[in-house]
Amino acid sequence: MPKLDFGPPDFHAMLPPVIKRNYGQWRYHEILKPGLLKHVAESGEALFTVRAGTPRLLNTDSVRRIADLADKYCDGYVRFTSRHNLEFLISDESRVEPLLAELKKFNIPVGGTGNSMSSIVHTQGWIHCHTPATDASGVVKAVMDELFQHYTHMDLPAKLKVAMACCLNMCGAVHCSDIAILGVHRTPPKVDHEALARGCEVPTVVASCPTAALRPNPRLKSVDVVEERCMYCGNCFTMCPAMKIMDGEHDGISIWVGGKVGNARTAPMFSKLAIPFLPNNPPRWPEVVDAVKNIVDVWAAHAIKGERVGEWINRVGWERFFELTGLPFTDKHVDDFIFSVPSFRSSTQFKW
Amino acid sequence: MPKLDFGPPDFHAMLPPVIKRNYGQWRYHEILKPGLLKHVAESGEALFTVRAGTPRLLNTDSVRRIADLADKYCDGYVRFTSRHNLEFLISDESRVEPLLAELKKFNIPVGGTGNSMSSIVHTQGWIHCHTPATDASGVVKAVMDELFQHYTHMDLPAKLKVAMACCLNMCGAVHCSDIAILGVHRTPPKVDHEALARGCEVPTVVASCPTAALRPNPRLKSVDVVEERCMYCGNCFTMCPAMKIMDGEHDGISIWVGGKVGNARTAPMFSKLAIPFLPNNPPRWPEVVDAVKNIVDVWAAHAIKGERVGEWINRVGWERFFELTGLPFTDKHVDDFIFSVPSFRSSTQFKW
Amino acid sequence: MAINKHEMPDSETPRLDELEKGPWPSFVTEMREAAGKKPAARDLMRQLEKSYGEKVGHWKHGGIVGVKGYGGGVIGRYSDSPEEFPGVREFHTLRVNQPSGWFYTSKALRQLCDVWDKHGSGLTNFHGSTGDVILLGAPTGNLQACFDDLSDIGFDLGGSGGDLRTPSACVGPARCEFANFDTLDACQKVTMAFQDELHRPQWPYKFKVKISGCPNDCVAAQARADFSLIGTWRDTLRIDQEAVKAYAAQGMDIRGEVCDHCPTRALSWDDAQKQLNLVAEDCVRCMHCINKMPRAIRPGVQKGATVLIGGKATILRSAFLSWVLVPFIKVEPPYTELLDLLRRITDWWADNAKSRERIGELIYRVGMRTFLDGVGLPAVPQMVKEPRANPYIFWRSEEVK
Amino acid sequence: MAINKHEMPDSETPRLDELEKGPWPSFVTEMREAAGKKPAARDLMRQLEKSYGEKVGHWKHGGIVGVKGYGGGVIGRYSDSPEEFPGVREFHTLRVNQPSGWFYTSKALRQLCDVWDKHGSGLTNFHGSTGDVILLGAPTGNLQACFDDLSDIGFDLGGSGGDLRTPSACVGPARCEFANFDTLDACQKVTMAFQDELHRPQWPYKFKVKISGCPNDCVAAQARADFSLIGTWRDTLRIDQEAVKAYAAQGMDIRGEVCDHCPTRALSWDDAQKQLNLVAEDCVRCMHCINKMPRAIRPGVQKGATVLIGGKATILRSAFLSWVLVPFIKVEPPYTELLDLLRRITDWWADNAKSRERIGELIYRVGMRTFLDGVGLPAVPQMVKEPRANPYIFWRSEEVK
Ligand code: SRM
Ligand code: SRM
Ligand code: SRM
Ligand code: SRM
Ligand code: SF4
Ligand code: SF4
Ligand code: SF4
Ligand code: SF4
Ligand code: SF4
Ligand code: SF4
Ligand code: SF4
Ligand code: SF4
Repeated sequence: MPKLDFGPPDFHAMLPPVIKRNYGQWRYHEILKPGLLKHVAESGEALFTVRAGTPRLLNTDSVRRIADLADKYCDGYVRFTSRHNLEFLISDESRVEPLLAELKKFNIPVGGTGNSMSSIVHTQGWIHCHTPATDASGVVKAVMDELFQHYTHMDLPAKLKVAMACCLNMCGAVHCSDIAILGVHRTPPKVDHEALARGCEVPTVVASCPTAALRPNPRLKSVDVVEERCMYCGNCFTMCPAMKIMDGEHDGISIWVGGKVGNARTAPMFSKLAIPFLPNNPPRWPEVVDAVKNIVDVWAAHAIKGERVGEWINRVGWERFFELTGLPFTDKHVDDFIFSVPSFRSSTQFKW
Repeated sequence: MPKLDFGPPDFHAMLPPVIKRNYGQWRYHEILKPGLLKHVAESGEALFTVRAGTPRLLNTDSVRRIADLADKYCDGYVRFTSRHNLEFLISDESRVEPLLAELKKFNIPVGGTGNSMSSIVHTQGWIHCHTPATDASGVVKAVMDELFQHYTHMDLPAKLKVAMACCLNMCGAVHCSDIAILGVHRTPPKVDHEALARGCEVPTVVASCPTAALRPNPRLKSVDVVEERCMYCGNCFTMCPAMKIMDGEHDGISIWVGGKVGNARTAPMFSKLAIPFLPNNPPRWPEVVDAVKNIVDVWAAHAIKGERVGEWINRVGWERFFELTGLPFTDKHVDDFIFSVPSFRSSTQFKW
Repeated sequence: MAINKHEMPDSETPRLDELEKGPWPSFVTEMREAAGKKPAARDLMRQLEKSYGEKVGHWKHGGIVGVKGYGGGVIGRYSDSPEEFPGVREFHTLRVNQPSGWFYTSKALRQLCDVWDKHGSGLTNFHGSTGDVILLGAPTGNLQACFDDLSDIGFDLGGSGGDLRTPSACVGPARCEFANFDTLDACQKVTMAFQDELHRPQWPYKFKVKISGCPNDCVAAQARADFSLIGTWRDTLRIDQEAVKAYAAQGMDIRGEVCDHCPTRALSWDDAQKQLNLVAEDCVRCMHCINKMPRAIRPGVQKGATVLIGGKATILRSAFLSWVLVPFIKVEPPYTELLDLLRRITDWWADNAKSRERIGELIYRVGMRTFLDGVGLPAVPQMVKEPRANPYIFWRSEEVK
Repeated sequence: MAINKHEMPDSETPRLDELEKGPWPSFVTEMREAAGKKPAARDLMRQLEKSYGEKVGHWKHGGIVGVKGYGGGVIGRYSDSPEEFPGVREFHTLRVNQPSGWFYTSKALRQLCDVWDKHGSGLTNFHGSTGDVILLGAPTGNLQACFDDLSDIGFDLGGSGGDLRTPSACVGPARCEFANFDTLDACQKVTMAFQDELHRPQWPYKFKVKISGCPNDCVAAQARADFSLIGTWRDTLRIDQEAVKAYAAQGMDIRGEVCDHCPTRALSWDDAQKQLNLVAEDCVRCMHCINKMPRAIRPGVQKGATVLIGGKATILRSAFLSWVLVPFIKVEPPYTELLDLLRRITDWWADNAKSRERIGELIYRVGMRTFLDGVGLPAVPQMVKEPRANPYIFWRSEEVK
């Protein structure tokens, strides 16, 4: 009989000695170069952090290799960041360059600090989920390959936070990212009436629809989809397997821009629709890669130093964003859900 | 048999010759003093406008007196403004001072231009409407008496647009005013079931309620009010006389601030709740008068030149507005209707 | 205005009398003067005095009255205490369509007074907040005769009920250098083109049109009109640098008062050259610099208007401010494009709205997408402050092969 | 990380192979290495290859699996083509609660690997986007044994279903000079205090807690947590004017890079004195000046946190960002105030929410008023960007005598 409810390991046991000594006593930091942070404590002691990229999906051998590196350079400690990067925590400056050399040997990229692009927070996709409109890891790999230099160089106007989620559930929390890549369905669910009658509760399924597109079908003990009210969110499928939503032909990807989470300078913002649909084109999703690259390039070319994507757009205006990126503005860009009205331009102030 | 559908008189016949001559050819204007505008045309010709206040409710003798003044000083022409002020249009500068003198004699105030307070746009109240929560003209008179000097002097940081409506229908369009005075009910309608069954359609009445506070009562062929869902808007009364909403004891006035309509500098804004309730205290509503005066005084003391009330508040923050005015912030100030969420502070940026 | 005589021993209206004091012109004084001639005005005062005591109104709910051939234009009103106040037993209001821009000859004003003294209470509002002349209080039996006489002097009724409400316009080219089109004429022509819709309620609810010559929006069109027409220009504003220098010479703090309030910082002040520099494509035509320096800065020359849609007050789903529908439209006689657009919009609304659903609320319910399809307009970025943040995107079946 | 060997003649996964090219570390390479040892990993690749061809997933809908004594922590997953891919017939995921701040000893990592090699596919996510260690793919029969072994090495499961989800925290005091409280300890203590709620779904839906040490919000708490705890300070930030001068001497454009981006213009630069001036009461603690000049500017000394409520992703009523609930709270051991508040909030939510209604959506439905009453907190202006604009104000019957 195992113990229950003992909780996660106490993090204190996982902290390297240099951190234990200076816990809560850090005084300032510097970014020495991309991927290399130096934190200095009140005590004068310094801590060097090397940030390195991973594919997030790791096999156990890889994890062991990380453990080896931690032993070799970091007194046996390592951490991961909130965006799934690795951080090697080094108390002895002389170990920094050897570690960087060894990471280079393993082709492990170092970067993601300061005004660079960090890794793409993402989700399961076809690897492990039941509702995706696209894969996650594959898209992320293709995009990271293309934007790689922005990970290893701090050559952008500000931090660039890209996220990816494979369906509207948005497990990657893409809704507040500088650039978000979001899998979308575009066809209403196909109801398997028999399976529904057998396995799901009609009222629960009906209630699951945000746009009231489901009507009970008492005859079949099932539900019907009012197709023109359905916006393919897949929430009914989450509630009931009989509402098949995946559609290999019509599923694909949408692109969102200008979100941010932190309160630095400006308040957090949601990402807004830039491109309603791009096709699923595995294995390398060239349309998606090009679209993301285009947006990054236009932002990098036009933003002033320190401006996140959304801050830049707010300054120049969305009219200008669509013009500069060459993206078409369509009626899909105009909100039509609950909070639509506050998003409308109730002003004559706009640019041509 | 009268003619039908002949429409309003052609305005061309109502324009003074100086305007006809320079129609569409105005070049610039100056405000010579409060209530006195000078417009100069491309032709070099000048037009002097004297703006004067009225109680809006005029008897025919008063209107005839205005016509007399128009004949005497303005070649027989006069206009009213979109805020119900009078405008005397004078082509001959030498007539300006005599007109001003005569207006003074009649105790007709001159002002409302530039950075002053104009007249209060308002509604019928107990004089002619069936749903008011307060009177309009009486409140307006009391407030204008108190703030009179701001009408006749351009002594404010910016224009001050005050409006008043006697119920939530908001006929005065108070929803976008620097300061809005709004009559409010605070008790649910009392249903006269018999009258309802006789005179109103149950589904129409039920549908009229914005917060779904009405349930059909099939037994009585009437409706019941779910009291905790009712916010006393009176819309059911508009649809059905059996839903009596007026309540002499509990009706009163709320105060709203910071709205604007024009696009000058900043986009139009709604007025926001400042004071949820002040009692009806006719004939001079001292609580309302004091409340409006307080807000005007605090704004005038703190705004920088050119800042409308809402622009000032946006700069200093609502936290500061409540602090400076000494008004209590309550849960009533927090929106709980359809568009509430976008009004919440989704940021750690605020003032103590 | 009415002449205030303060001596009235044993007044019937002690509370109202308080409102004859103070510097602002008194509506009570107006009523009192009328009361001397008209029992209706006197009973109105007496009933109002009662309201001031009890803090409730004393009018019954609505009541449909009107004149032959029209369905709107008169607001029915009956006292709930007709025995006590027989003069206001029936006290209906006529809404009289004002001339564009609220311009009058003294003759027209006197004619209106004569008609109203003959048939009504002698009390008016100049004007109602929609813009009509309000003739306040006549018995049912007088309405038709009153209208007949109005029609003789050339005044028609305005709107009420489910119809077009009386359009209104700012003073515009008649006296304002900022007007980008002829607001007064456009208002007149729209009113004439929709006479049937104005006079005969046939729509789901009210529909308001207001017309301002520039973004200052002096008729509050964006807040109060379903269809707001607001002047603008398509090219660059015009700066007269000599006049700028003159303002500077007079001691104006051009950087502080003008440039610092330019919402997009399109304007900057070169203190050395005493010159205003403009990044033309960043100007959002907010009027600020023009308002501050009318002698130096003017709108461009490609003039027209922006059409905004959906403005309204609170009932039912909150107040809406009109939002951009057509960024730029020419507004020139014979106004074909404007009238055509207005027709398409009201047709679509009339076809699709529920009872008592303003067009803004209908669009909110069905989405801009559906509305744009319905009226045949393209989506443009100017319509939104920002694109949608939620991923609930609809696709037309033909778009998804 | 996995070592990429590019020679595989007659590959079973030609499409996936394309994703072994390029500079970013490849998840395919990870899978391929594991596939050499684990049939499950190989079949995962083969099934994924099929998905890449057909552009659809090949997993069945959900499926409830778990370990004894717990209701959450395992996500059930079954292949829809078990004959074709028997290795992933059952391919369930364990969510393992990470240590606060994602710190590990190499020993702990190796122990996790050993357990997972024994029972599962050998594939992991470091980490899932909620923050757990994701052990990706084990058959039903292995789940209990796997958990038993995890428990032996001191790793417990995280949340799934209608329960508290695994809380997470930024690195905080462990390595960041901006931390206003001990994020890691607070996270640990919250997690321990809610073990029952974390492991046994008993709530209407998921509930997430995320903890950031300052407004930079490095765990994205405001976007992703129902309960977001974000460090702040109650007094004035501390400026070391000597250090400021040093930045200036290094050529930093302090006015342009720092002051011009201060959202309230609380900071100004005195170029003559080379001094930063602060209007303390205007500072909204946006971190910008501190971020730019960490050697010169620091948070104040009265440290604590702001509690924000309601953050969540899109489903059902749109994404919400957490909004201010308690402007300032002390966050110090034993965290009584914090834990108590969290308890009141989750209790109220559990009592009032519909099934699958996040707390933000419940508050949206019933109003902040009702929520504040329920949890016994006062309304404060910090809660809103602006007060209500609609006049639909509710009164308690006792307030209206
Ligand atoms: C390691 C990490 C915390 C952790 O517990 O894991 C972290 C660490 C630091 N963050 Fe962060 N942030 C981390 C995720 C975030 C996030 C969350 C996210 O990315 O999902 C945010 C909010 C993002 C957003 O706004 O959308 C975040 C917004 C910031 C900011 C404000 C950025 C801005 O908008 O200007 C700063 C301040 C700065 O960099 O000037 C900051 C500053 C820092 C500092 C400088 C704090 C310090 O003094 O040590 C650290 C190094 C920053 C760097 O990389 O340049 N950190 N930081 C996270 C690294 C993620 C990664 O691998 O890339
Ligand atoms: C006469 C009138 C138009 C009419 O057709 O009747 C009018 C006339 C002028 N307006 Fe206006 N406005 C008139 C109602 C409005 C309104 C509507 C309202 O008050 O309900 C607005 C929008 C109010 C709002 O934003 O809430 C309005 C916002 C402006 C503005 C922008 C004000 C600001 O926010 O700074 C200007 C520009 C300025 O004054 O610098 C302006 C400027 C002007 C100018 C200077 C235009 C001109 O060059 O002739 C006129 C004299 C202004 C003055 O009084 O100082 N007018 N003006 C209206 C007079 C109403 C009154 O009796 O007080
Ligand atoms: C007379 C007037 C007030 C005044 O003293 O000036 C007025 C008076 C009434 N309005 Fe109004 N409204 C008047 C301008 C407005 C305005 C302002 C405007 O038009 O610019 C508004 C706000 C703008 C708007 O339309 O949204 C306005 C919004 C309402 C509403 C709420 C409409 C909404 O969609 O939110 C109602 C309720 C209704 O229609 O049932 C309403 C209803 C009424 C009724 C008919 C009462 C009713 O429930 O049936 C009032 C008749 C009073 C009476 O006995 O004379 N009145 N009403 C205004 C018309 C005068 C005129 O024709 O010139
Ligand atoms: C594994 C993970 C994605 C990943 O690859 O990292 C994940 C995977 C799933 N999420 Fe998630 N969510 C994961 C983090 C998130 C996050 C991010 C976060 O927690 O910070 C969000 C957005 C934040 C939020 O909660 O609002 C998120 C929002 C959702 C939602 C929508 C919830 C909403 O209220 O909008 C659903 C739908 C549902 O619950 O029915 C969902 C449902 C799911 C389900 C259980 C699918 C379902 O419909 O039942 C996915 C199981 C996939 C699988 O087979 O493994 N997942 N999910 C993340 C959990 C890993 C971990 O424990 O560390
Ligand atoms: S985003 Fe959707 S498809 Fe992707 S892991 Fe989350 S629930 Fe599954
Ligand atoms: S996919 Fe979404 S919108 Fe369509 S029926 Fe299902 S729940 Fe409703
Ligand atoms: S605001 Fe209300 S009470 Fe006043 S006139 Fe309009 S409808 Fe009547
Ligand atoms: S007063 Fe308003 S909220 Fe109350 S029942 Fe009537 S319509 Fe509904
Ligand atoms: S809206 Fe513009 S054009 Fe019309 S009066 Fe006002 S300032 Fe002049
Ligand atoms: S009109 Fe407004 S936006 Fe344009 S330059 Fe002038 S101040 Fe700036
Ligand atoms: S949230 Fe603040 S305290 Fe935490 S790591 Fe980021 S910057 Fe440091
Ligand atoms: S923390 Fe932000 S708001 Fe405060 S002074 Fe610094 S930049 Fe300004």
